[in-house]
Amino acid sequence: MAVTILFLGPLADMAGAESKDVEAPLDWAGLLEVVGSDVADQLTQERVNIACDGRVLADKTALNAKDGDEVALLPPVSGG
Amino acid sequence: MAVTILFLGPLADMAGAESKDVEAPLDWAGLLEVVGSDVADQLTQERVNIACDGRVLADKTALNAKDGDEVALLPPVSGG
Amino acid sequence: MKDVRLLTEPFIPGAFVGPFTQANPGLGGVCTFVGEVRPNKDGQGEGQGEGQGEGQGTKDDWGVEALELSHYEPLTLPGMEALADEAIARFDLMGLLMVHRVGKLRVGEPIVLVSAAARHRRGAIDAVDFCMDHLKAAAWFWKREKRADGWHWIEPREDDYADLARWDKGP
Amino acid sequence: MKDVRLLTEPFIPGAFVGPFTQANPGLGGVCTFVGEVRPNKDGQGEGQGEGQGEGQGTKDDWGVEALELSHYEPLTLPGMEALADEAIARFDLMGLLMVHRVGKLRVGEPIVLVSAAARHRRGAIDAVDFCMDHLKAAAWFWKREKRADGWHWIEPREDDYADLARWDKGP
Repeated sequence: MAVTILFLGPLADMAGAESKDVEAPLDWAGLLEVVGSDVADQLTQERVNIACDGRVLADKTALNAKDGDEVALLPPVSGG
Repeated sequence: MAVTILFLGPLADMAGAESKDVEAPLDWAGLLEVVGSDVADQLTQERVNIACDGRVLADKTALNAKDGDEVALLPPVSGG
Repeated sequence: MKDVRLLTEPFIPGAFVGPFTQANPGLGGVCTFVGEVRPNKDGQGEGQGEGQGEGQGTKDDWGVEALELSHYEPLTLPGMEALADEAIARFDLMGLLMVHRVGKLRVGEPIVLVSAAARHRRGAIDAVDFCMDHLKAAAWFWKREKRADGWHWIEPREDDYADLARWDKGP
Repeated sequence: MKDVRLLTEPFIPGAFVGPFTQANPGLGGVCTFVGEVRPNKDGQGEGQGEGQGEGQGTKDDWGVEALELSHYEPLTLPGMEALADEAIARFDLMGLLMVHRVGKLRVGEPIVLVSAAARHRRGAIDAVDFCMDHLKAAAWFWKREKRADGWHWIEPREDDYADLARWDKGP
């Protein structure tokens, strides 16, 4: 197994994919390396959140994804 | 013809009637005389309005109803 | 489009709101409020609900059996029309629907319906809020409710006057 | 009663609101907001309406052909449930209905429906206002719209964030 990175909303366009599987474990530095510079730039912005295993991280730089985890990259939302 | 006084809402209970025909013309002093003391007490309160001929009077003491006019006594409202 | 009505018979809100929404193509949002005759007595000592008076003392805790709304023909509908015009202008509405019952109503029957269609949600929601506050405490209706001990006239609560005052424009 | 749904197919608001109202006997009032996909371009240079972005520059004046709403399954529905719980507690609601579309939507289709039943009108109206502000700028949805030149992602406007901030409780 591996870690699946999900690109939500506009990040999918930026990444050129909706998801990407990478080797576990995956931390913040590792994430920034594998997502490409455009997405990495977004991730460093405060308004972009990260969820790991279905939970939004209070501190995204504390990311520590293990085998089988899904890491969702969550840009600013717009509903309604 | 005459002046018809209409008692709206709780004023009808107080007056014991929904309307009353009186001789024209009818002014403020005349109105207070013919409606009975309970209704007269109400009329002197600011929150009770008077309409003459379908228009609410800005100054009810300026009432000057002529033959055929309808004088509506309007207590505090409650809709919705 | 503006649609203002006084009804003497029970109505089904959806039968008005559906066609109203259809009649305003291109809208961004529709906000609707429906007030119904409450059976009273919410079990929490909070007094009465919409369409009835509140805070009138212990008799409020008695069950409501019926409600009667009276109005004054020459003023009531023209007043509602003027209120609708004001709301349309103030909140930049595409359409406004305003329906009010008069006569005798039973518990559970709708008393009032206000529906506002606008390009933006803020206008639609605020318009409904504005119209309800005015219908409640500044439109030509008088209502009384029948409880076990007979009919009681209902006046607006202090809260209703306070709600109304929110819309006063500054000097 | 609480009823929170994510729908992938078009829905008719009245088909939800009617049964919801029936399911809350004894209510004083029901407030409902329905947001629809606007064709854009209100002819007054005001930008976009509900369900779409506003103030994103001149391309906003182009007609909208379709809207697509995406979400993130593990967060979106639980987030809506939590929002509903918060609204029910905060505004003392008897019931709350919250329906949100995902997937591709055409112009005129409902995107979102919030309906609140309460004993008092203020609670019902404020709850709808509260839920809409949060669904708009603090729920897990992403939306893009198709215009003549292709798809464009939409972010909340500054106004949406300002609307949301109204509900912050003091320290």
